[in-house]
Amino acid sequence: QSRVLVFNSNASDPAPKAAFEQLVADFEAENPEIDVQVNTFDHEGYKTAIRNFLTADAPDVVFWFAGNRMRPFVDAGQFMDVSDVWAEHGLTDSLSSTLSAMTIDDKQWGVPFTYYQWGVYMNRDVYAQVGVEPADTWEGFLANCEAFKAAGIDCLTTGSKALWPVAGLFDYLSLRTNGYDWHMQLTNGEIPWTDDSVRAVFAEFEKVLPYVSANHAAIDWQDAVSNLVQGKAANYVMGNFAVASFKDGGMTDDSLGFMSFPTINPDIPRAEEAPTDTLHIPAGAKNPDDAKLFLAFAARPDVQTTLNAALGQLPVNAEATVGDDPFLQAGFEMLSTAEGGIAQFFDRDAPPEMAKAGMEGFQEFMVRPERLDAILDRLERQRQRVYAQ
Amino acid sequence: MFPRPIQTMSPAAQRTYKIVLPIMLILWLLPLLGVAMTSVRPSGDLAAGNYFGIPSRLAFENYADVFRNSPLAQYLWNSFRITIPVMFGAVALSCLTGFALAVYKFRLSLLVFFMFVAGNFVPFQILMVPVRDLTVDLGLYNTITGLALFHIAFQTGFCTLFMRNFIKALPRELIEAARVEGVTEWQIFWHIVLPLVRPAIAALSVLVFTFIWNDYFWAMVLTTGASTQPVTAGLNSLNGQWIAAWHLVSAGSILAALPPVLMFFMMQRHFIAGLTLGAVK
Amino acid sequence: MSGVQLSRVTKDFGPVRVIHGVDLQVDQGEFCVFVGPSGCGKSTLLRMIAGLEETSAGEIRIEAQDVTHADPADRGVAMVFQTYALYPHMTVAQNMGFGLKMNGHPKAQIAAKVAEAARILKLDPLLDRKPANLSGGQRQRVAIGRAIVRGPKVFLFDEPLSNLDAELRVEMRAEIARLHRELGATMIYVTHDQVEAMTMADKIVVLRAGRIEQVGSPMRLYDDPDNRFVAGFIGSPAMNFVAGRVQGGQVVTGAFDATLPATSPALTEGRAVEIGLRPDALTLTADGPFRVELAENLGGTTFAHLRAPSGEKLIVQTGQRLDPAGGGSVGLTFDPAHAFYFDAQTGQRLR
Amino acid sequence: MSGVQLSRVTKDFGPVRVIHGVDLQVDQGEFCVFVGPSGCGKSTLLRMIAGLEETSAGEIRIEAQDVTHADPADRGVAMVFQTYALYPHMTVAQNMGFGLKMNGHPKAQIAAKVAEAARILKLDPLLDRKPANLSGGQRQRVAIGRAIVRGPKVFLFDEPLSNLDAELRVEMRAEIARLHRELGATMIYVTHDQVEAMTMADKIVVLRAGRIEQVGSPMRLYDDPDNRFVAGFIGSPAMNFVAGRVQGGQVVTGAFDATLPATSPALTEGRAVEIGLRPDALTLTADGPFRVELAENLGGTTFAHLRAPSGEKLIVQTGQRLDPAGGGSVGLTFDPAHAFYFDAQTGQRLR
Amino acid sequence: MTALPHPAPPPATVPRARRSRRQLTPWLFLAPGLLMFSVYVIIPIFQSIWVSFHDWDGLGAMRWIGLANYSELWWDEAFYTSLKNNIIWLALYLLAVPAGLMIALFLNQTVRGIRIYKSLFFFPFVISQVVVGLIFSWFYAPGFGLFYALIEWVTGTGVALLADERYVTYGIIAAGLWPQIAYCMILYLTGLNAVAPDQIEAARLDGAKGWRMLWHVVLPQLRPATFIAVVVTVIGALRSFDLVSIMTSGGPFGSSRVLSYYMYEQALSEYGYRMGYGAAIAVVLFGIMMIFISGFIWKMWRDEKGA
Ligand SMILES: Nc1ncnc2c1ncn2[C@@H]1O[C@H](COP(=O)(O)OP(=O)(O)OP(=O)(O)O)[C@@H](O)[C@H]1O
Ligand SMILES: Nc1ncnc2c1ncn2[C@@H]1O[C@H](COP(=O)(O)OP(=O)(O)OP(=O)(O)O)[C@@H](O)[C@H]1O
Ligand SMILES: [Mg+2]
Ligand SMILES: [Mg+2]
Repeated sequence: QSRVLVFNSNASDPAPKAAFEQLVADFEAENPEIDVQVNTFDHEGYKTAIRNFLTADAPDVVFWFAGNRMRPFVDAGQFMDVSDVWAEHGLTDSLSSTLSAMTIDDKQWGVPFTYYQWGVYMNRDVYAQVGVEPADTWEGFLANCEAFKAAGIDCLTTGSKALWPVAGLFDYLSLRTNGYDWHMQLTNGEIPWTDDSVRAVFAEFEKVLPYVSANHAAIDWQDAVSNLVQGKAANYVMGNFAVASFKDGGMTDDSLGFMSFPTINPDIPRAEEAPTDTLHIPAGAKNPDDAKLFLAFAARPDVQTTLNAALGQLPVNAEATVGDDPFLQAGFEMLSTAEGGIAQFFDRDAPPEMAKAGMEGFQEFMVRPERLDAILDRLERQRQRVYAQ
Repeated sequence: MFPRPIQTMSPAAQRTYKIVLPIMLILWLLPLLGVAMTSVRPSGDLAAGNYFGIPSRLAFENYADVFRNSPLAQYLWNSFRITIPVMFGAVALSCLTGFALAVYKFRLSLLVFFMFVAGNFVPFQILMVPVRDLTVDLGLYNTITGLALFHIAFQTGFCTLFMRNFIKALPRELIEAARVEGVTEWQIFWHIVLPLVRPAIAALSVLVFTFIWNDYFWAMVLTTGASTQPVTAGLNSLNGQWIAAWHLVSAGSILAALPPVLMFFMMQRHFIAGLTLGAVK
Repeated sequence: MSGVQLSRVTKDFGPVRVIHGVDLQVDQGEFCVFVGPSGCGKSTLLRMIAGLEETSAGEIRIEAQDVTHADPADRGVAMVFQTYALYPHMTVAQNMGFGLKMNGHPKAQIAAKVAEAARILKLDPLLDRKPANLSGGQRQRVAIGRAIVRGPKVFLFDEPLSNLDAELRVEMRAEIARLHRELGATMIYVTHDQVEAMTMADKIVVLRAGRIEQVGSPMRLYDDPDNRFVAGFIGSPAMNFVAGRVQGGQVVTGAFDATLPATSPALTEGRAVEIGLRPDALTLTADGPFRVELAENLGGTTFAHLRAPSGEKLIVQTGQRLDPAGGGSVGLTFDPAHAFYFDAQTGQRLR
Repeated sequence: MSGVQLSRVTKDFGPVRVIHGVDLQVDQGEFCVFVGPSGCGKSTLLRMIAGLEETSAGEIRIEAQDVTHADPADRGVAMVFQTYALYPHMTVAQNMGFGLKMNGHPKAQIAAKVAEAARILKLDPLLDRKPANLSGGQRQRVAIGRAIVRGPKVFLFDEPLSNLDAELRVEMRAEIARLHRELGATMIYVTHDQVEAMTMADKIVVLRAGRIEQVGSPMRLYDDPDNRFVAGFIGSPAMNFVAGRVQGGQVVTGAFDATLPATSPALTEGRAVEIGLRPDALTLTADGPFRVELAENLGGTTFAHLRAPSGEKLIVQTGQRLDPAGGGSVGLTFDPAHAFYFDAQTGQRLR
Repeated sequence: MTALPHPAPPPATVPRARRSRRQLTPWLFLAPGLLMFSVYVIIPIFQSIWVSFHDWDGLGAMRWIGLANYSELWWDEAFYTSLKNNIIWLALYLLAVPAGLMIALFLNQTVRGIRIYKSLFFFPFVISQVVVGLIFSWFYAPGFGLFYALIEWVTGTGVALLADERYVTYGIIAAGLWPQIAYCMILYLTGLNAVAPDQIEAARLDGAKGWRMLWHVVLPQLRPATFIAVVVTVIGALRSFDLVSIMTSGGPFGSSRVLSYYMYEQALSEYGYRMGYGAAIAVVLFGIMMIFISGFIWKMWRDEKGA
């Protein structure tokens, strides 16, 4: 009699889907008595579906995100405490980089299996065409922008129709202006949005606005990829998952460049942004023992190595090996040397409602910078409401 | 201008009318024609910036691509699996309710009738939270059954309004004549009323088909994922995947629009009768 | 007692009473016609007998059985509607057999009964047609056939001919009369057509505002009306009425210079009366005080509209032709025996 | 020449000709009635005069002016429709004033004319009502009022009374006749009601299948019809026809055993004829070969339906009362001078 | 022949059971439909109102907070943006009524092939709003959209309609008007069929022509069609969700939100599971709609009484 383990996944795109199938196959090979049943959901639909299946028909393992994104489920008692798995397998050491993101009330609520860096992706051909070099300071970056503008090229592109791309931009401006700790305080609701320190971030933000692609609010992040690919834009602040799209568009390891977001305040230790994807056990799981086995399995360095090679992302386990893709390597290098800290992402660090309001504010600011005061007032009110609960 | 048939106007006016007519039509359907054209444009044309010119060739493979690279076929199939049972269910229920409300005089008759009518008009957003909950509780969340059950219930409001008014317009004497002859109420319903409201049933079926096929909101609320979502919701998620692939979006849109359009063409008379008789959506 | 018997039958629609305690006996095999002005309750009364309207109070008996609250189906009645009420989706044969079929009669028996009814009504060649393909008269015949098939004790007709054109009406009138003779069944028939009532009825019931004004044979009502209402209602053109008063054992009226003998003991001295004179009871004479206002020459007959010196209007039926535009003066004579007297207040006949 | 004049007027609906070259003169101030069987083209002809239907060929003159292709509004005609065609959203006053308003008359003038028309038609208390709140007769009066207000040269009526009940019809008939006298306007009136035609018309036009059969005064058509069609159409109950043949200077018929003198030179030896006898020209005698099939006693008058030995049916109007169920045999006499003779083939009158 | 024999003699009086059964009959016919409708429509309305007094994320327990959701709405700018947009929707959507009338008048002729023309004009109505939204997104797409190109050609610079808070709502409404005009057109076309020809003829004799004929005689007769067209248009405008969701998801920065979308966003979207707050928005929308529903019911009630 075999034991059944139900796993709900959001890996609807072909590459991740294959990666997870492999993961499951490997797990079953090691545990022949366990039968893993995978339910694959549409990537976007998963975000709403999880609410329902957690309460109505809980599986044994679910996919989710670290940080504040998992907080509502933890608070509602829908996720199981998996501190014992962490303790048993020494994960506090091997997964130390994400320990804080996985911890609420001193307990761990899931196991991270992958993450990926954000940073500045650039079109080297455009740089060459305009005759400038990538700059690692903010002044240098803005000076380059001036040059690109003169050449009729968007210095920085993005597609903010879905809002979240601009959150990456804001996160970096914030991390570079006020540092990681401050950024965490901000996303934890400890700093008023009307504070001067916040304005300082937006002051830097405003400097780059003239060089951002017009109509960014009308397009999706994939459209902005085309801008970069077609040489209409020079830089794109994005997550590493976009590399596949850049390459699909015809860019190569040579023409596509990557760097860490430029320094604004040199006194501040460099922090980076790297969202983490995680696995959790629902409180209502029918087979929690095998689920814990599965989580422990997914935390193992060798497993993470294989899985992330297939995903094209970075393993969380410090003992795992990073794939040899140059962008992955660069990202791994960048993250492992980030002394300032590693942020998840605005919508994982801040509670969902704040995240939504914030991202809308960022987008509005990019279109109408003159409304900054009104936007900050609004965000402050939202902060007071959201964190009060 | 209305009361004046064009035939009584000058030949020049008649000729102008006949020329303006197709021009108006083309302008009116311009967005649709544009999309239809895009749907057969090879992706190469789009990449080369040929958005409006003559397509370099007719790329019907776009349609094949849509089926090959996406679960559109599944979505379409889901749509049928939802729409057709709802069509039967809602029409059947409303024949019963419409009969009861049209034929019997009882104290609450008007009240019940207005309840159906008002329910049909409510912004369905107000139903969203409880209905979603109910569906989750019934274990029907993300199932075709769950979505169909709701649609049947909700459409019953409109369909009752429609059937009741139609049955009410039948001569009362037909029913009285049958009663005098000792025909039971159920027999009256089955042997007399149902055969006589066949045109209404046809009209209603076409309408319900279109309404349900085109529903998007409830599909978003009660289903997730390709195994259950109808083509409207499916198209939305595909739209997320097909960024910048307008030829595929267009082909998908055309495919999603086809069944109700065909239905309309085949059942035009019933459709229009339904709209104007029921007069409400 | 057989036939149909209504005792103090009352009908209220909500707060409105439309039938005020009607007593009526329709004998077995009789042809009874309800007439009366529009809205007087003819249809309501008929539908109460059929069981299509609840009876508010009183009792209805059919062939001695109390059916006041019985289901329409259990009363042994059949009804023919003004609109025919044929089932449009069934053939003539199916229409006629439907009631029997629903009540579980065997097929062979239904076929036999339908064939018999079709024979009586000469519907055989139409049995497979749908009502839409029949003329108005044929439809009405099918409706009657449907009634016959069930062999009811009582036939009820609600203005069955009013949707037919004049010619067909005459024909169907004869048909129904013949049927009545053949079947010998009790029939109750609502109409507002003078001619139908006069020519078909064994017994006419004149209703007004939910009350029976008079019951009797057509000629009885014509010759001997109980009150001014019945006198004015029966007969066309309607009876002329002029005001009069009993003076010195004579009835005096301003309309004529003649006085009339007070033939009845009810004509007590000083009583105000109305004198009723039928248009065909009056004869024109050469000279007199009546101004001819209008003459309607219909060929064989002329209706002269006269104005009496007292200002009252009179219509006279005559064989003479007159100038249509009127003009001139004429005299009038009549046999005093043809005059009717009514109480001016109550309208009761003074016999 | 004034009045309305039609010359060789023709109307085709596509390939179908429904009016076949009609010539007609309606004099100024005349009341002209069109009668004829349903579908004969009465309404079409009227609508051509109104300008609501194009005239295919021929010429229409109103008060000497050629209006054949003029706009309806420019012809100086007003029309009263069978369905009244009142604007349901306007009050009575607005309905009546609408035409003047459309033609830019000043408000005060409109009000004055509406008031005048309302006075004539006794509509004053209704001026602020909507048509939905009026009875049928009132609506018809408003429709007439609307026509009057515009002071047209010619009034056109298309079966204006056919939607009214019998009583109202009589009343409105008198109303229109009075109006005609008061206004002195030319009126053309379509009806299929015998009585209306006979009593209202100065001139009756009998149409059949788009052709005029005879034109003349009502009594002229009754007394001296040109052909069997007109003879059968005018008069109610219709004229009885029996087949006959001229033999030896006498007209012989199987229906009667009597022979009739051949009074006209057209009655040539051996000719097959139809003999026309009006029901009121026949008198019943005690004994004879005619079987009484049915008798309709209407009170003053009785119509006896007889069957001749030859099988032909005859209706006789009599003052006697007969048994409604018929039965028995009677004889018939009549004044030979009242017999009409028609050619059996062509139906032409043989004078 | 004589009367045919009648089946079994009826009982002398009617048993009471039969009469009460007769009263029960309509309820038996109503039962299934009424049950479904109550469970899925009527009861949820009250549940929604109940939920709107709570704080609830759909996972944990509901927490009673009284009117707090409503007082928050009172201060919520996004709510006012949505409300304002709803009013713009309502006002502009009503243009579909005269526009539909104009097209109907234009098409109300009998020339060859007019039937085909009429049905082609009707096309947009049968197409799903999702498809309409995609079609218009394509139409407006910056860079190559037909509309964008047209504006660029006329003014020199293109307008990314859906990214510009000033125009975005109008852009979506234009998309919504397209099928709605088609709907009104069909209502008017059938209405025109029913216009009493004798009234038109009477008006011709009265000398009414052209616009005056339309205004004084034809339009009043089209009142039922107009009424229905207004009702469905108002309801369509207040229910508008699909287009907003497909074309902009309420963006840019929430400027094209309408109440129905905002409600969905608050209650079910990725970033918010505020069921109580969403319910409160729905209740407000319901309140607004009730004004129109009551009007409709009132008219129906009057008609029923009149009938
Ligand atoms: N269902 C009803 N509710 C209320 N009142 C009614 C109803 N049916 C009939 N009445 C009223 O009852 C009265 C009698 O109506 P009924 O139909 O019996 O008249 P009628 O004599 O048949 O008239 P007609 O000759 O016009 O057919 C009328 O005043 C009518 O308004
Ligand atoms: N618009 C039309 N198209 C084709 N044929 C028509 C049209 N109008 C009338 N007709 C035909 O013309 C003939 C005369 O019609 P018209 O209406 O004038 O008859 P009518 O004498 O008024 O009949 P009724 O007494 O029934 O009113 C009929 O045969 C009719 O079918
Ligand atoms: Mg009646
Ligand atoms: Mg006519």
